[in-house]
Amino acid sequence: MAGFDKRVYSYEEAMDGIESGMTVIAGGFGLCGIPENLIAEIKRRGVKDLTIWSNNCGVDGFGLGLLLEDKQISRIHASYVGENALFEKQMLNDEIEVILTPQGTLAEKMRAGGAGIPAFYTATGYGTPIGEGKEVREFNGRHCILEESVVGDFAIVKGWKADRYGNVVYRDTAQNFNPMAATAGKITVVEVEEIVEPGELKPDQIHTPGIYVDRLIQGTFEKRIEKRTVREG
Amino acid sequence: MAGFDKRVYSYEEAMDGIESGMTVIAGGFGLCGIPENLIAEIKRRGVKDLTIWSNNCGVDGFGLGLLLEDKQISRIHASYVGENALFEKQMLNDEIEVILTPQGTLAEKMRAGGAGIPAFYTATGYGTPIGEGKEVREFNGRHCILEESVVGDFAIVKGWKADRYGNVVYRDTAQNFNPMAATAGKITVVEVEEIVEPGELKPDQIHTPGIYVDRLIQGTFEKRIEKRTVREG
Amino acid sequence: MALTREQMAMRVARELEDGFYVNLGIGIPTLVANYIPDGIDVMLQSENGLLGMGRYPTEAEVDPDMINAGKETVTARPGAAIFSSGESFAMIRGGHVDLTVLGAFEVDQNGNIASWMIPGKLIKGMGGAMDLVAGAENIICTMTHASKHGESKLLESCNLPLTGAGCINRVLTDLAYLEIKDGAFHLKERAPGVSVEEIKSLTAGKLVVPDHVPEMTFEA
Amino acid sequence: MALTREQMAMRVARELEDGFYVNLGIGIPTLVANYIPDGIDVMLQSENGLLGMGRYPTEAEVDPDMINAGKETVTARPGAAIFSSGESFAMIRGGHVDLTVLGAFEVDQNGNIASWMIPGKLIKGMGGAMDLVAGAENIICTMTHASKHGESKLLESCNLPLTGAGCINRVLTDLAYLEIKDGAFHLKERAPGVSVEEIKSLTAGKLVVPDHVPEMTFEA
Repeated sequence: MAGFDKRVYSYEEAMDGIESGMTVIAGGFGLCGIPENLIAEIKRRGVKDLTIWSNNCGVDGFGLGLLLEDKQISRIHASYVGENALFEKQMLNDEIEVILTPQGTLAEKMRAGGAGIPAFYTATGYGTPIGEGKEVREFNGRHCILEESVVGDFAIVKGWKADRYGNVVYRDTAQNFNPMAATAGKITVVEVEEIVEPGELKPDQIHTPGIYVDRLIQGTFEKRIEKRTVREG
Repeated sequence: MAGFDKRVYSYEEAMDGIESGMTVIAGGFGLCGIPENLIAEIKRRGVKDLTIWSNNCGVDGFGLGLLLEDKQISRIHASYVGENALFEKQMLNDEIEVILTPQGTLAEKMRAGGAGIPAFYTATGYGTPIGEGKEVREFNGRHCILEESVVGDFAIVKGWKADRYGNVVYRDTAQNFNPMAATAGKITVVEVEEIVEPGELKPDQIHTPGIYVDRLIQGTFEKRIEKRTVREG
Repeated sequence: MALTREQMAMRVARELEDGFYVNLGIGIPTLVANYIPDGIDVMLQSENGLLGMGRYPTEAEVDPDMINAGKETVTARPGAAIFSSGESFAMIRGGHVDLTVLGAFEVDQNGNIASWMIPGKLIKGMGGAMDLVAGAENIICTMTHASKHGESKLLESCNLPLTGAGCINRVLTDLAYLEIKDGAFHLKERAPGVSVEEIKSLTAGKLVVPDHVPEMTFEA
Repeated sequence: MALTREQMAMRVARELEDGFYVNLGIGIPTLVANYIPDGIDVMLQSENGLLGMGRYPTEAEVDPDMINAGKETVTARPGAAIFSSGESFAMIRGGHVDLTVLGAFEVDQNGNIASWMIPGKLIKGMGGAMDLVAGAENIICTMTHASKHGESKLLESCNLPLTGAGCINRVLTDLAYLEIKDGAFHLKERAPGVSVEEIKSLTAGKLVVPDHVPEMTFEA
């Protein structure tokens, strides 16, 4: 009896079923709270022509940047794509299509996708290149544009702790896009640092309820720091 | 220096500025997690012609039901209005206007209002009386209706613990509509069972960040139970 | 013999699969929780913000902060999650609940359901029903096949104001288990001792009857 | 004398009020945090999901799970709240942040701002800037008044693709502090030793100059 035990025991199993041409929604902000090992597994599999939804695209050689090395990404919806020389090169050569999306709209598109809201209006982007070609409507005297939501074939998520039912808790600012991504995958895969027994997480303190989670794997993480800023202390 | 200290020390101060004709968004589901004392203060003040947004309207003599006694509510947006004889009477006599709203749409209207989303599409209510007169649009083969969001003059909220900055944690299913309501008030007033020092609540475990909270008061609560169901134990 | 309420709940419970997240409406649907088959684990979702609803509390466990969508005091099972109404309906609207069971006044051959409003009678509200029927892909309606006066509730087209349009795919009545597809009710099973003819006579909507209609069986 | 970056940050900091929730962009806006006036408490919002950003960590405190929107390692002050990007932008889009300070390439007399894209140059993305300018009611732009070649950045109409339309109401340049309203820049203060004439000559958009334009003062 499997019941609600979402655990899998290999990254191969975790990403089973991912194919070229699929849409993948990824949690993470910069290199913080990214599903490192799930990304590495996608690289290992060599699937191509992926459409990625993620705030950033990692850096050269780490995070989603890894998927650029073998040109696995055809299209990316992101708010910021700096800090990545290979990315710039592929963008300038039209080897990758970049759909720049305001950060809040990106988060809301994922949240809405998971929540069964197919589209919403927002003032963000009105009057800018982002609003071009989109329906404009005025609400309470403000011009807003219509934005559609997204659901991915896969969502890949990095949590801190989870129970085996897939109830997930994030740690500090490693939360970022992960809770929204987790709701928006047809198959949602979560990797965490620790798996605990059901009942160990306080029910009213769970960030991502297990209903959203299809597969859960415990991993070890490099957690690379992008900008180490310190004070004398 | 007041800084971020949101505490007030009387219910009179907590509801200062509420006037007849205003819109009030209330947390709570049934009698669970309702801002009992803030409601009682609204009753005491005798303001009239209120527009209420709340899932229910309490029961006779408790919760929002109190505001029916002196006919303080002109209009209510709610998903369920049973369990209340006085309410039924006022509804049948056209003394109160009831805008029945699907429960999820009601929650989403509050959440969207607080989040600066003026309107969203949902399949909920399409083809029913709720969809009448609303714009219909098809997304991914499904008919959806356009629903507008709400912002109230006041939001009244019941929390469990808060720090004086107004960071709030809810307890168990007393959470319900409270987090959405908290975001959707021009003035958001939260009453809690306990006020703790800043730093005592874990930052990544806060349900309602203090930025949404204008006033905070510590109270004592009756917490009436609507349907006491027990098993032999 | 028409099914009892308990038998209806038992029959619905056979549709449960291991690992299903299930929302049970008030009435007969609630009883389904009592008949979950051995070896099957389901997680009950309550739309006020509880995933993993447990048993009723003992007197000592009663907690006013712990209720279900029917406003009854409940408990949470280990591994439950509790969240806001906004999150709860994100789950429901987003199609994450595997099965919804709810009652109805009428359903029709196109999957429309009317369950919340009888014009001229007092309206108490739809609660979460409209969200549930719009969000779930897998819905079972439990209802009596006909009124006490013998008027069918399985119609060509609902007469009452709808709760949702084109969203119901399965109906369990006290007389039969039916699937709705391609604009018709498809008779799948009949209650013990109930004839196909009786079901035909009490079904106003288009009914498709296969050559063999198995009889439901219930252990004593 | 044109203001230094530090002086610009100091001048902006005077706009802070006790109890303000503030979002500071990258560059000069970030420096504002160093000049918060005595007796005033502000809470810094970082759009990756942190309300109550603290100082940079000591070496011992560095935590890869604790960064700001500039991806720098940071700390949280006591009473901070940490949440998802969705919640963070709900806050921003919903107008709950009291003041946003951000840089720009150009602003114009109608409050339009261009800050994220120079056609022909590499585009790195708008990050959260479009959400911030659309959501905040109170925005200060910090920028140099003109390019190194003497071309004004305070225009009749922005030339570059916009970040937001009609959303900027205050600009602090290295030469002046101005308000934008009714389709014009209103000169409020000038940098020490900078003449009204110089400001006029470097402002391409419509400029309204009152009889007296006070000079900013900075303590040594």
